[in-house]
Amino acid sequence: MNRMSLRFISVSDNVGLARVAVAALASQADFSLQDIDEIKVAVSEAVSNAIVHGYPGRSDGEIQVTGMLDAGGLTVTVEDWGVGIEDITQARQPAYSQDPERMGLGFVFMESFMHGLQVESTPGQGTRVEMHRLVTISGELSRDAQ
Amino acid sequence: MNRMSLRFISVSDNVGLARVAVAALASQADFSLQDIDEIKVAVSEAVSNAIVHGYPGRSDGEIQVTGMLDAGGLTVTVEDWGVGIEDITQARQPAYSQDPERMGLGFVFMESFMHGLQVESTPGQGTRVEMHRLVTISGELSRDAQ
Amino acid sequence: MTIVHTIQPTRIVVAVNGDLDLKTADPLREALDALIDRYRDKDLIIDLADVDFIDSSGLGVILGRYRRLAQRNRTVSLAGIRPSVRTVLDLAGILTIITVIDSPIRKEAR
Amino acid sequence: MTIVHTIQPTRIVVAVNGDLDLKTADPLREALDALIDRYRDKDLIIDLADVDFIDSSGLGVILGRYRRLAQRNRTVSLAGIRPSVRTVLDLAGILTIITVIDSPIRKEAR
Ligand SMILES: Nc1ncnc2c1ncn2[C@@H]1O[C@H](COP(=O)(O)OP(=O)(O)O)[C@@H](O)[C@H]1O
Ligand SMILES: Nc1ncnc2c1ncn2[C@@H]1O[C@H](COP(=O)(O)OP(=O)(O)O)[C@@H](O)[C@H]1O
Repeated sequence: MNRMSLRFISVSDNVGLARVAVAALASQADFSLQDIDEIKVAVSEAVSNAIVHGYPGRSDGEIQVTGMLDAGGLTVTVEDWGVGIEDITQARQPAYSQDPERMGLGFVFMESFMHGLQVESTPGQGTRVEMHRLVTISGELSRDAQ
Repeated sequence: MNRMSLRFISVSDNVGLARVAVAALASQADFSLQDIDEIKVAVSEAVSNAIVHGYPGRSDGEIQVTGMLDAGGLTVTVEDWGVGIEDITQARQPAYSQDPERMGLGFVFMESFMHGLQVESTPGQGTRVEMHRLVTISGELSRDAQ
Repeated sequence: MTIVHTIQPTRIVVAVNGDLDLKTADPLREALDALIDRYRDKDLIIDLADVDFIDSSGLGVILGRYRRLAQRNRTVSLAGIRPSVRTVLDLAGILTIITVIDSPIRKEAR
Repeated sequence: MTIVHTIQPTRIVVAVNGDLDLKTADPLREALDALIDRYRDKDLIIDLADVDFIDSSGLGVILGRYRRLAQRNRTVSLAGIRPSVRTVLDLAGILTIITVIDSPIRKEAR
């Protein structure tokens, strides 16, 4: 019932910006604080990947994050127009990373903290990650008096 | 040295979203917490106007907020493609409002809390507000250890 | 936003928690008007200790309640104003017409 | 992010404040490595009581320091872990290899 789209450049400052914007959108639905913490981790991983892997050594790459809330929950997409991924299946393996400094846990976290993850990528053209998170209503229907 | 662009629909939930996103961007520069509080008020006024006046009775209007940080400070634009303003000079008068329920202080707050406000509008086509806030460095150069 | 009210012998104390903006203006206005209409001889105190943000939409609700009550010789006071909120109230000149209670309202309420 | 360190007889206690993510990974790594290299016989304790958010970039820094120190028979422990951070550390299996100190580190430090 609400949607937003956020565009920014590939600098690490913007990981926090993306987290905060998606969290503000998510807080309009019946997510618990823990749900929102977990959504923030997934967003942070996807945006960090776009910056680090999508645009290596570049700070002018465009990144777009969208969020959509409906009765089914929250859908987040993170898209870049960077180098793309050759082998998506391999990239999604736990502990696989092309960068020895990194842990290879980004996709694992996205999968664990969200309910459904799709990755599309074309080498040389870019990468698009779509993640969904269901609202699971526990206890009372509305959390506040609004 | 950084920029972002946020698009969302004309529902009142998104006023808070826009505030939070611009505040996250502003916090990357040397603004004090009070500066950021004031920037948030200006953003809130401009976005509320786009929702209430730009798209009266509509919840599907598109609104775009951009933020740009550079050495001169922060520039924020808020744009809608709604009804537009017939007489901008009149609209900017303190206490002028077309809506008896409102205070007519939106533009006054934007002017007071920012350093420079430009309003462009074409009836039937929409409105664009651009606001600037200078960074005024007081005391130490950097606030944290980052 | 959440609203908690306490009815005292001469006044209605309403503690607000959250941001006062376009989103919360309507529910706040309705909640305050319902209380004002129900307790017809009491003054209104709005406790803003848990309000971090207010803009002209939120101010409009406060000023509107002030006007409604003033017509009936009742008053509105504000308590617990934080610095970020004070800046906005100051600029709007509201503090010259609405009384501000500086002591913590919850203790005073005893 | 801010970092405050205290040197104790057998350990370096580093209190971190802020989000541990891609932005803060490099400065945090550099700060910790400088301390590790300077105090060559001490263990490292990272106090996360003021850390609300961590993702795999932040975890990478912690795990990297663990590996560096383990090679030299020195240890890394974590203190003050909040629930939001614990979820992430748990999922990564870090709590099975790195010691967690549950008591408040600032008191214990005396
Ligand atoms: N947006 C992207 N653009 C290009 N490559 C990517 C992108 N996202 C992920 N990858 C590839 O997938 C690998 C695994 O990603 P991930 O699980 O997040 O681990 P890490 O970020 O720690 O390397 C990366 O090392 C990289 O090769
Ligand atoms: N985005 C907009 N689209 C159309 N009209 C607008 C817009 N922004 C402002 N206006 C007009 O300018 C007037 C003054 O705006 P403002 O000072 O913010 O006061 P208020 O919002 O309280 O009416 C509004 O009443 C409206 O008529």
